[in-house]
Amino acid sequence: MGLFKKIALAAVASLLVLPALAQDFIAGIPRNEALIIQGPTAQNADWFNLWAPGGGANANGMQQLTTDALWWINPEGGDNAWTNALATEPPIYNEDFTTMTVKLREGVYWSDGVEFTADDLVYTVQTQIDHPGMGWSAAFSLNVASIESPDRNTVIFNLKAPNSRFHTIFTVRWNAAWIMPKHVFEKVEDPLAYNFNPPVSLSAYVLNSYDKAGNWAIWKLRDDWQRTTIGMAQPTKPEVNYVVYAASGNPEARVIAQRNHNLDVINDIAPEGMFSLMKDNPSVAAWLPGFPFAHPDPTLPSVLFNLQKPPFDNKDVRWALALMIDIRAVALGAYRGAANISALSVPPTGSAPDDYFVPMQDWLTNFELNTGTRTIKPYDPTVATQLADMTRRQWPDQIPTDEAQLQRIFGFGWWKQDMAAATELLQKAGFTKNGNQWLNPDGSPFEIRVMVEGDAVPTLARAGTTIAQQWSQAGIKATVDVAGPTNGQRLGAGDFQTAIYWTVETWGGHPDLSFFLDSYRSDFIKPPGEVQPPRNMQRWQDPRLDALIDRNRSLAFDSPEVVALGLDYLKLAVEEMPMIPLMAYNKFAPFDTTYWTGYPSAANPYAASGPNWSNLRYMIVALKANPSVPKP
Amino acid sequence: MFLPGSDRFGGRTRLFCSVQIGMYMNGFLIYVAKRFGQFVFVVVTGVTLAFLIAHFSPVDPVEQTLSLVTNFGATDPRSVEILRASLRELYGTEGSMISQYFVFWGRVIRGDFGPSLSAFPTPVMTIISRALPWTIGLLTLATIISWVIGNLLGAIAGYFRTSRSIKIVGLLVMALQPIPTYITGLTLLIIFGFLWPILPISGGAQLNLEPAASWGYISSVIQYGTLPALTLVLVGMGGWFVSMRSLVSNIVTDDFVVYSELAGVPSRTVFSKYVARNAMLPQVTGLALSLGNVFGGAVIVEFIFNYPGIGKLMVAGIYAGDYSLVLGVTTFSVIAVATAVFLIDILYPLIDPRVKLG
Amino acid sequence: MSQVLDFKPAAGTSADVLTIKDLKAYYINDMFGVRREVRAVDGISLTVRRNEVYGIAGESSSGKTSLIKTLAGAIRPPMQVVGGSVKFDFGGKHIDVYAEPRKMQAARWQNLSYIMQGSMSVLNPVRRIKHAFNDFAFRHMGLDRRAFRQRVESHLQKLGLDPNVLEAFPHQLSGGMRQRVTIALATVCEPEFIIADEPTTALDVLVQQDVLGLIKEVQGRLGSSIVFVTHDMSVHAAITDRLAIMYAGRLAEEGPTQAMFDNPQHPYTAHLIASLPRIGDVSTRKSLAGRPPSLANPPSGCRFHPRCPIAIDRCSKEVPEMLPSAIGGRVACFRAGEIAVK
Amino acid sequence: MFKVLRDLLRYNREFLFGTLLILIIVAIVIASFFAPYDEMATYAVIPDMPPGPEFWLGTNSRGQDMFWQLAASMRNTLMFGIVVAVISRIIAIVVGLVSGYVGGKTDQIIMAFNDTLGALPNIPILLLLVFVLRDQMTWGVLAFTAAMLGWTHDSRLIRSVALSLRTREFTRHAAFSGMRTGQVLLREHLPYVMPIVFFTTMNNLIWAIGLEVTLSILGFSDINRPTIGGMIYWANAHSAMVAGIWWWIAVPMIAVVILFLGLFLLAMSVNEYIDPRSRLARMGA
Repeated sequence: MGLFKKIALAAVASLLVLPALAQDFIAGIPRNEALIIQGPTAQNADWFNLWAPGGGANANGMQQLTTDALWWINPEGGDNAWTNALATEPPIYNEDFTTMTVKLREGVYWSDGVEFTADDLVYTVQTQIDHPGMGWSAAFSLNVASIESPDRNTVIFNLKAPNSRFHTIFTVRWNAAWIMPKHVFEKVEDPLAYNFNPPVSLSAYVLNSYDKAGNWAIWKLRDDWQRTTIGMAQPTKPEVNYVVYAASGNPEARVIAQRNHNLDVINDIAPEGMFSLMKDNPSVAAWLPGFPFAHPDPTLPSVLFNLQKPPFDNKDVRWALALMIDIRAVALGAYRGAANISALSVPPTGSAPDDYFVPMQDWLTNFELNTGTRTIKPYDPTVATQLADMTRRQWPDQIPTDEAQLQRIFGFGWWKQDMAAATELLQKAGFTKNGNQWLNPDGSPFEIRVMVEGDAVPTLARAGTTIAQQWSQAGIKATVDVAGPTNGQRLGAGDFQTAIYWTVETWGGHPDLSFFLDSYRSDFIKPPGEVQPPRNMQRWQDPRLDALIDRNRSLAFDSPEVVALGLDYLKLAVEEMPMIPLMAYNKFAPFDTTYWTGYPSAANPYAASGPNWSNLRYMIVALKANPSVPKP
Repeated sequence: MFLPGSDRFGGRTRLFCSVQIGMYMNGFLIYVAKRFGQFVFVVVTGVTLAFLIAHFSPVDPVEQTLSLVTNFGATDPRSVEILRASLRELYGTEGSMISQYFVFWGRVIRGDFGPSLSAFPTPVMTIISRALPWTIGLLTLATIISWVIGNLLGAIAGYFRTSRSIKIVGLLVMALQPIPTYITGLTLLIIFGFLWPILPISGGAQLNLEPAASWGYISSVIQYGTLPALTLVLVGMGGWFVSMRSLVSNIVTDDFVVYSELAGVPSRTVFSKYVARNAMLPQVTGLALSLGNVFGGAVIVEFIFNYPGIGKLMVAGIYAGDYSLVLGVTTFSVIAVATAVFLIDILYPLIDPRVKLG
Repeated sequence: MSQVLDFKPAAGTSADVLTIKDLKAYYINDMFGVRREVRAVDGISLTVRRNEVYGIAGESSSGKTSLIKTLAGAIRPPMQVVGGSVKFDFGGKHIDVYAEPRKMQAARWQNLSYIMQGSMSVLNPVRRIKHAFNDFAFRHMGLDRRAFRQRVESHLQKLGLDPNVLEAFPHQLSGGMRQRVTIALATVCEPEFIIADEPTTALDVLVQQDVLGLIKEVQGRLGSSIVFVTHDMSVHAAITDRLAIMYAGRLAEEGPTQAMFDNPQHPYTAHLIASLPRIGDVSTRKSLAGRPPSLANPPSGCRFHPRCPIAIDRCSKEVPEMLPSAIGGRVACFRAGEIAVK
Repeated sequence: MFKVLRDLLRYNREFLFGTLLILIIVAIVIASFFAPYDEMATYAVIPDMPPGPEFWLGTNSRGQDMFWQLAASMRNTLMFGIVVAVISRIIAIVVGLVSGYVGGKTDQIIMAFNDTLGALPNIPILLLLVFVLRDQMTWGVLAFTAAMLGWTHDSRLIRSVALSLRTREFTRHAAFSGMRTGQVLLREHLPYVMPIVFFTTMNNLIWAIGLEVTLSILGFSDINRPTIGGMIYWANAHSAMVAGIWWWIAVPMIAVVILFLGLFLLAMSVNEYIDPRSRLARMGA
């Protein structure tokens, strides 16, 4: 059949032609001048107004590359965490924290050639106060009584009430109140409806081109990059001329893209993808050179209890559930052992190990828990070491043996799984056991639903299934609910029994806990059924906690007392167990060094890792072209 | 119009029926009106269904937006309260279900599905219209290719039953057909993206290319569309192959085919003008009926290959909890599929002169 | 009859157009493990002369349709020719149908055409009539498009058809009209040999008359030979010159039509003729006992013997040969001529 | 019936092959009832073991024996398909027979409704429902919904047969002899459409299982319940492909291909068997 043979031939021929058609990955831009970063698919690609609702999550390079704020905190910065950006010095508060004075930098220009001045800062605050829908409007309205600008470099905020943390609104960890270009927005009738397209940049990069469908956005180095705060701190011209944010598909597609050297920076992938890249691709670098490679984000995934729902209002039940968990299995299940576990209610990252974890070890080891029949010491300081030993079999030459180093990688200790103590605690709370099934005090079976978000955060979904299984084995029927996108809403509405999520998030680079703690005060707690504002999703209410929060509000940011207060909070959280802290959120963000070198790492933590973090800009200007780059 | 009978046969005009060319247009209008009625019925049912399902959603658009906005960074509880109040005002989810239903219809007719929550304040319709060309392009191309190849191979296989090579191809084509779209797509992705990486596996076109009628852009679109389209073609053509083969093997025994063969009409003409031409007709109707499923396949393919079309948009909307986007896409796809079916229906009389137009 | 009768057979060729020798064509079916041989044509020999109408009669499933399909070389699997030969002589152009398929293919429609049963469905439903003429006849005529069209139109007019039918689709024509179109289609190339397979069956009586008249007229005009197949004996009486009676895949009797009607030699022929209604006869026709035999498993000996009113022992054991009959034809019966028509 | 089956097995290679494939699946399903591990349990065995003598199909990264996972998944997935097929068959038969038998305006209205449902794109509607119901979307609800969407094509087929039965002699006889409509349909017509029902059941199973696989892979079903799609979902969640745990993806994929090919071959050969033309050829015309 001639016709048929022709068809078959054509099919084979077209297959052979395909490789010849292969195109450059980016049209019109030399690959060795571009850094390609995993971006989101931005459905509102032509919306660049960060200050209007929805714009706040604009993570396709807009807020990472073109914005600027007064101060920055590098979550991994240690002693050098603090950076004065648009401000020349840290905030100056008066005695009772009712005014804050800011000194601004000179010589910083917007990308359209207009100079940045105090007017921009005043305009940013005043405009948002005038337009309640804008992102930082409420924060400004609540705090700011008036603004003065005695000269072009000085702004004085008069506050409605004492607030020693007012400056944090202007301090970037992930984001902050970005400065608006007055000369652009003042010509606009409604700043809420303005798309700010093309955006004017206050930082070293400016928009080059973007895909209206939101699959990519390309930013290029400003010719006057030196007239930005990041440029001023930069001795030589940044070598990355173009930054490409490209939507890169599912985790496996990202791994494949990086293997093909078409994706330099991956934001997050599953641990398996990371391991596979690190094993097979010598060109890939990571935060840690060996296992577990991950960067621990300053967030604390935990088992959250809905404390307004019995029996989770009972501390003994919460403790019993904690003691039923074998954290090693959770770490293996969620992260294949690559977890940085934490028994304390702060993430074990940044400065926290030194500030909190080391000082707490003795207290934890001696901590006593009354099970109703006896007193036990539940803390096992060797859990992290055991975890290291378990993973060492698979990664023999990657795992260090030095205990201090291990603690930084795998965490310190955790609660030892203790079924006898858990049984006693449950019995103390009035529960009975029928065969292998626990019964509520009223005789009904004790069942728990564990809510996880699912695919968006796969490691936590895995942790949830592992924990549910452990509880089931201990005689409590536990089922996992995948809440998906309703996760946030259900957490807020209290529509859950237990959940795997984080309600503790810190600066990372600073011991101050106000980042989350301030919102834990009991006056924000809503009755059951009403929506709880972030972040106290477990609705933990305790007069001792309120006292701590009040004390913190009147402490200066850098006061040494901040750490002491933090320790008190941690002890309270251990005793009350309002949530079961599990581990840091370990983020797997591999870098491809084929084109660029000098990525941040644990050894050189000059910036946090992860492309949707705003301080990624410090990494981009620091990257060096790989001298052995393949010729295009 | 009557044909005059010849004298020789006594003018037996009763033998000759009228040639109804004059009736044609009128009948066509009635036919179109009927089809349009069906189209309206489908749209109304689908839109109502979508509204009802969405109406019972536990997802509160306001809370959804709030959680999207407050997902990152420091959030002051007091500021969230204020934001919530202003959002409630914006979305205006008040009124009885009936009035909301009519409001919804008003929106459907205006093509206004409100602002997307995950891409606030971009209107859902804008987002859909950006994704639409991709899906239409991919689906049209893949559907036509699979329809043509499937039918051609099926017709060949039905007409030339004894050829061994055609039997082998037929087996391959049929074996591919029942495999779920996802598995075919993933297999292609593994082969051409991972084991032998020669084709792009993610996206719709090369980076930094502006849509333009240039060869560079078009070739890029073709290249990026190859794997998604190939998946749809491989999955789609088996069905056409099977039904065409059985249609043809029935038609070859029909009198008019046997007659043309007896008459020594060249077999190429018999095959194309007699067999395939007639067997094609039910396949066109089948095409209209299958469009709904084809669209479902596109959802999966776009998801696998990160293709910037409607299907991926819908899945992304679900993952993002974007209530208005999901409702908008569903409603829109119901209307789009119904429209495509309607178009095929009214074009059908052009290829089948027998269609009962009355 | 008419002023257009001006065609005469070419002189100097043999008198037989078609010669069939011991033709055997079976349906061989091998489905789901059951191998079946259906002996639709089982050892038939006959000749058709120039310028005659040769009738083939028989009950349904007697194999008559299979026979004409086989002689037209129009069989497709599962039917196969397992023995014998079919040879045409078109004015000196000799074709052995199963030995020279290419030659046969070339002769189709030019020398040999076909009027098929079921006028409703023999025309391609989705194409206009003119396309049928183009497909079937154009390449044989050696004319350019315009001349061809004129030729077709004048041919249609001769047959009393308005040339406008060329623009019509088959479904827009009545049954009778379609059959006329088919006849026009079959005769436009003026072939030497026409096979007419039940051309009048599905038509009402008046139309039947009309069509028969038309066929007869065209045959007379062209001087062609026609093989006319129908189960309707009255049609045979009206149109055929010679008649062959088929029973269960074999010939029972062959002879001049008129003589056969007057004096049938085979009991089966006699039965067929007797079952014809006659004016003034009110007696009920006695129907033959039993059913036509299965061709897959035919009776031994004479295939008619289980139903034959005058069968003898020998009939079930030996197969009667076709031998010359008393009325100038041939007959396959041990008791030929022993039954009289009432 | 038994003879037909034997003939099909003996003489129709497609049917034989299809039956063998389905038997493999059935054996796996039966094996699931003898599983040594709880199908939900994780870390029951050493993770990431490639296929070998100890673990025939290997183990996955969640510490599950792939063989027993496959068995449980196949059982659950098949169960889903069968539930969908049974419900939608009942609807299709009732609608098809009634519409074809009653005819006239009723037939037109029923078929208009039928075609409307058929013209709705299934996947978007199902996704919307998944979006709305979330974790109330149990497999039962999903099966019911799928069944509601999956009968229209088949009821049209059945109707066309019923339409031709309507004018047959025995229908009139039955109607004259005072049988009620329901009885006529049940006793006289149903046996005629049974071969078609069988044929469409295979296709419907394929469709329903494909749907379940698709939704599970997207993560839109109960992830606690092992299913074929769920296996692929978990494999994707652990990046099994790039991590080199190829068997985690290959096993469910091959299993589903075996199942579908088996069903498809059965449907094909049965279709050929019941096709009137090939039947005629067999009986000898």
